[in-house]
Amino acid sequence: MKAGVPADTIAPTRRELLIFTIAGLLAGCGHVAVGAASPIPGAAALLQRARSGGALRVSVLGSTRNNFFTNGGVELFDCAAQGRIDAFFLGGGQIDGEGNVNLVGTGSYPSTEVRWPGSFGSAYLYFLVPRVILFREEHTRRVLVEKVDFISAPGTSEKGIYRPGGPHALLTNLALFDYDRIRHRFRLRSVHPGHGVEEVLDNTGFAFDRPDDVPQTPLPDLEMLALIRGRIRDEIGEVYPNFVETAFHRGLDR
Amino acid sequence: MKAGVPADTIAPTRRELLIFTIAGLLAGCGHVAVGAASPIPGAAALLQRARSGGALRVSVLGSTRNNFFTNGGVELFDCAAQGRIDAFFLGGGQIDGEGNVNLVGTGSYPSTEVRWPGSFGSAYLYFLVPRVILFREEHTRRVLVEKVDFISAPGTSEKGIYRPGGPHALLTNLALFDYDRIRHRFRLRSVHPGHGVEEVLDNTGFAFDRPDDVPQTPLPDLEMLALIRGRIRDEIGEVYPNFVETAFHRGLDR
Amino acid sequence: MSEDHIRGLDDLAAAIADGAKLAVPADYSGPAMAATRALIRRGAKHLHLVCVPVSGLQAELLIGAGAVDVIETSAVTLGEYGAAPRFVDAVRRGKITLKDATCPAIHAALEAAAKGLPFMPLRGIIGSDLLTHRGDWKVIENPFTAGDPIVALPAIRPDVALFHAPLADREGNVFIGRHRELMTMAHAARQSFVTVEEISKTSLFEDERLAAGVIPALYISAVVEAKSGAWPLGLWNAYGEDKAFLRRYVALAKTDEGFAEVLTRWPDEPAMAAE
Amino acid sequence: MSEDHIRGLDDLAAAIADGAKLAVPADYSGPAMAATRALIRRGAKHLHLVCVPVSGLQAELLIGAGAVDVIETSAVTLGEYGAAPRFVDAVRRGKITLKDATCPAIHAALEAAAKGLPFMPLRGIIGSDLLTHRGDWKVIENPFTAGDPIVALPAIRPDVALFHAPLADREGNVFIGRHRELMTMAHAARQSFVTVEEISKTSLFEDERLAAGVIPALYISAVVEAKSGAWPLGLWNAYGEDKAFLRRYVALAKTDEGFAEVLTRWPDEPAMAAE
Repeated sequence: MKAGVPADTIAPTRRELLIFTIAGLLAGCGHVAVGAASPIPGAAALLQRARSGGALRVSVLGSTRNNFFTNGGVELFDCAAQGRIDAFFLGGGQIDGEGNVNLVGTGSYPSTEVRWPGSFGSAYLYFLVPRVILFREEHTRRVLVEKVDFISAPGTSEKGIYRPGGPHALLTNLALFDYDRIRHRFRLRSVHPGHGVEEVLDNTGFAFDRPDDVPQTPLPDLEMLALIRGRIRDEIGEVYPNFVETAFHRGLDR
Repeated sequence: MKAGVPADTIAPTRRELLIFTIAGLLAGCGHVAVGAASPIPGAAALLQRARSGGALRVSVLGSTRNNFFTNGGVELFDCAAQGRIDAFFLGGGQIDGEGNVNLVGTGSYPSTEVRWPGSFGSAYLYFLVPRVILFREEHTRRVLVEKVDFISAPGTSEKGIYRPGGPHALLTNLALFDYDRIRHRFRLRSVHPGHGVEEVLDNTGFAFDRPDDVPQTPLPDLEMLALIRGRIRDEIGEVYPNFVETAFHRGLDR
Repeated sequence: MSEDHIRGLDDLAAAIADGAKLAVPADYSGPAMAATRALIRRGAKHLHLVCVPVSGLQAELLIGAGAVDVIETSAVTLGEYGAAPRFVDAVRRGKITLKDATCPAIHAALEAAAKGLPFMPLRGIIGSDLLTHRGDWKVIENPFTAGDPIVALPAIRPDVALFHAPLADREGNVFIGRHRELMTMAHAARQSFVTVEEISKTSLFEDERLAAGVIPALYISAVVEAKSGAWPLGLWNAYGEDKAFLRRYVALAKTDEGFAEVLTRWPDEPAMAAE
Repeated sequence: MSEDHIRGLDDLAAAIADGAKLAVPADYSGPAMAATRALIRRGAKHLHLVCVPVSGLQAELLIGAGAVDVIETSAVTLGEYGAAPRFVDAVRRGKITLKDATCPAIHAALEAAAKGLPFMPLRGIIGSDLLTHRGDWKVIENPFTAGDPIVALPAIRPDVALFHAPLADREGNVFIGRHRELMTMAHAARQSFVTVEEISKTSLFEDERLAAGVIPALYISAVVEAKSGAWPLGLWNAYGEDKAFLRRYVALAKTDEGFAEVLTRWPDEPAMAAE
């Protein structure tokens, strides 16, 4: 199936669109790191590497072929602090309108009603990586809240706090937002094909800015689709074999 | 020559006595580290290892066979701070009666009249290694001064300064001193065979304590001499091939 | 190796005292699962678990078995198998004291201990609720720039570091390759207990290429051979995780009864997986 | 590798700007002597030399050639060949600014830079005259224990780290084995220039045993092949120092004239040694 389906006959899957959209957010980066359990960002970084002709360096945690760190678990963090990582990805059980991220749980800490795994490196990397892309497929008022219950990592910092990094964009199944670091707010950039601004408003718990006319999120062209379904599928399949079975176009059995 | 000379017919060389004496100062240690350009302390540590039946661990910088550090140049210092090094050796262009060590130079810093290499790790290891043995072959008023011109590493610290380590003994070509950490003074323990207390007094620039009867520094017995001239000569020869040509008994061509 | 009397997993589990501050690696970086089962068998209690910098099944099992009082971690998750049910349950019921952290903070606090330092500064964190709840973390001024606050983390000195590795030699030198956080753990901890797939008859220092990835015996208290010692988790470059077991575990461990069944039926050998 | 235009030693020397803060390893840990000769040939000036943590012939030559304004080091010595005559002379005449340090302080300050930290605490030092003369070192209070002063060292971030290693690959990955201080240098410095004995046609990451001792290309700006690139010094596990040359050097360099002769006669290839 991998290379047999002519790309020009088949529309992109939802995840192929996400991969393509994230890749666009990485334009101009020199080095992108991808954390654990991040198949879509990983595929996107590998796509952008392919588009850059190899100029973009990609470090995929968990990969053998695309992980060149040799100083243990601390190297990702040291590397970021040295200014050698241009982009990273964070998710969030909750994300609020100021870009605060909650990876810990809902309700009153420590005996949270819902407990998520924990903050991982967010409380550090969000400060140090220039372009942090918030990525969460689920776009609901449960996830995109007015105010997070627990700040794993704050979206903004007071003056005087060392913070070369921070949120750059937020991507969900419905839409793409830019983050405005002056106004500390998200601004809707585009809505994905098949969805509308009203749907985004209905499902977002925080207020955000938007232009009068909200564009549609651009779709990958045929060349990109072929690249995603061929080489990128192979490359990310090394780390996420189960993911590539479902995320990419599979022809008639889709 | 290595094993051919019967040990029982030949008196120890000066350096063999020093090796034997230092080994005695290492009794009870679990791990001894030996820095660069330290053949006599290195031989002594290896001798004590042999005497301990291998219970003493020895790390000789510059050695391939007896250096198991794998974390680069910082490991010696980290290891000391962890409390995993029981004894270390320091020399000194000047050493004074309080145990201060000068490895920088004489006269007014920075344009010192005589400039020595520099302080190396002394300003750190002297604080952290419990048993620091000061070792300098030359015993003159030029070296053993009342007050050093530059303190590379202080012999004592004020209360409240973190200092699990410090001077333990001072060994020269003439004599062995213990260091009294309460009184911050050296105390003559023994004078080497062939030398006397007056000679020590004449050649020492600082005041020190001494018992009414000063013993002679014990000589290695026949078994020890054989060990030094055999196995230890081989082991230290890995790192210091030139040294073993001159330091050990060489028979008639001595 | 200082603890020559430790010959098997039960000796090793006995040498980890109740109440010990126990450092363990992430599930993907050499978890000593066979030793963990031995710890549970001996009924270990009151452990202060330090996860470097996160954990999964290992923390989950120890928590479920009631062996953990305090957990210091940046996350507990079973990854693609989902949330760690006994961890989540223990949090909800307030059965364990949480010291929620962020990955580089745990690395930094261990490095402080490895350097014999009382603390390590670290960027970031300020404004995170982690800081609000970590009474042991402080904000200090950068001594070199006025008006530049920075977090100071107290050193974490584990009583014991426990992990599994592919290879050791008879002197106690342990190969960890690029998994350098295991070296930091061993430098930081008072004692390190290691299980390995294989014990080499020749010194790991004989091959200089190998030597770069070796923790010297100086830092290792005991090595015990344990074939498949990371099972049901995987070991880098050796074997993968036992997917069937893990799926089954997650389903069973949703209830107290189900977890009790896991503990009861879990044999010393990886036989449950073969059912 | 970011600097693809660097193909030879002279390109490399040209890329190290006058006034650069230049980090070099100890003479026994991979000194890039061929590159150092190229630096002297191009008439480099005003260097701020950071010796990690000491230096010998490399600092000596650069100082003698008038390339160094400032030297930060824990020692300069030619070891068993004696004192470094040009260094000693420059100190006596006040021709260089000394930043005398102690070995772990240089390691710690580089580690601070490698971690993006403004400073690193370090035990010891208090009461040493080093501290008296290092206006850039401060004594702070341990934030966790009252009345416990500790030294804070500002980060050293070199503009360039320069060293010689046995092996690299074509992507710029460099094998340094157990010489881990070279990795810290590369992490800390803005750019790292490396000369090597040999460039492998296959990736150093293909052999997981080798990978543990590799600095990834991410940190390396340029690699230049230079056979016997550490001559007249030695390279670990490869070749020893040129004893005859070094004895002769020490004798010659006692005078300005003798040192000028060394510089004039020193060829690009190690031919002087063969005389």
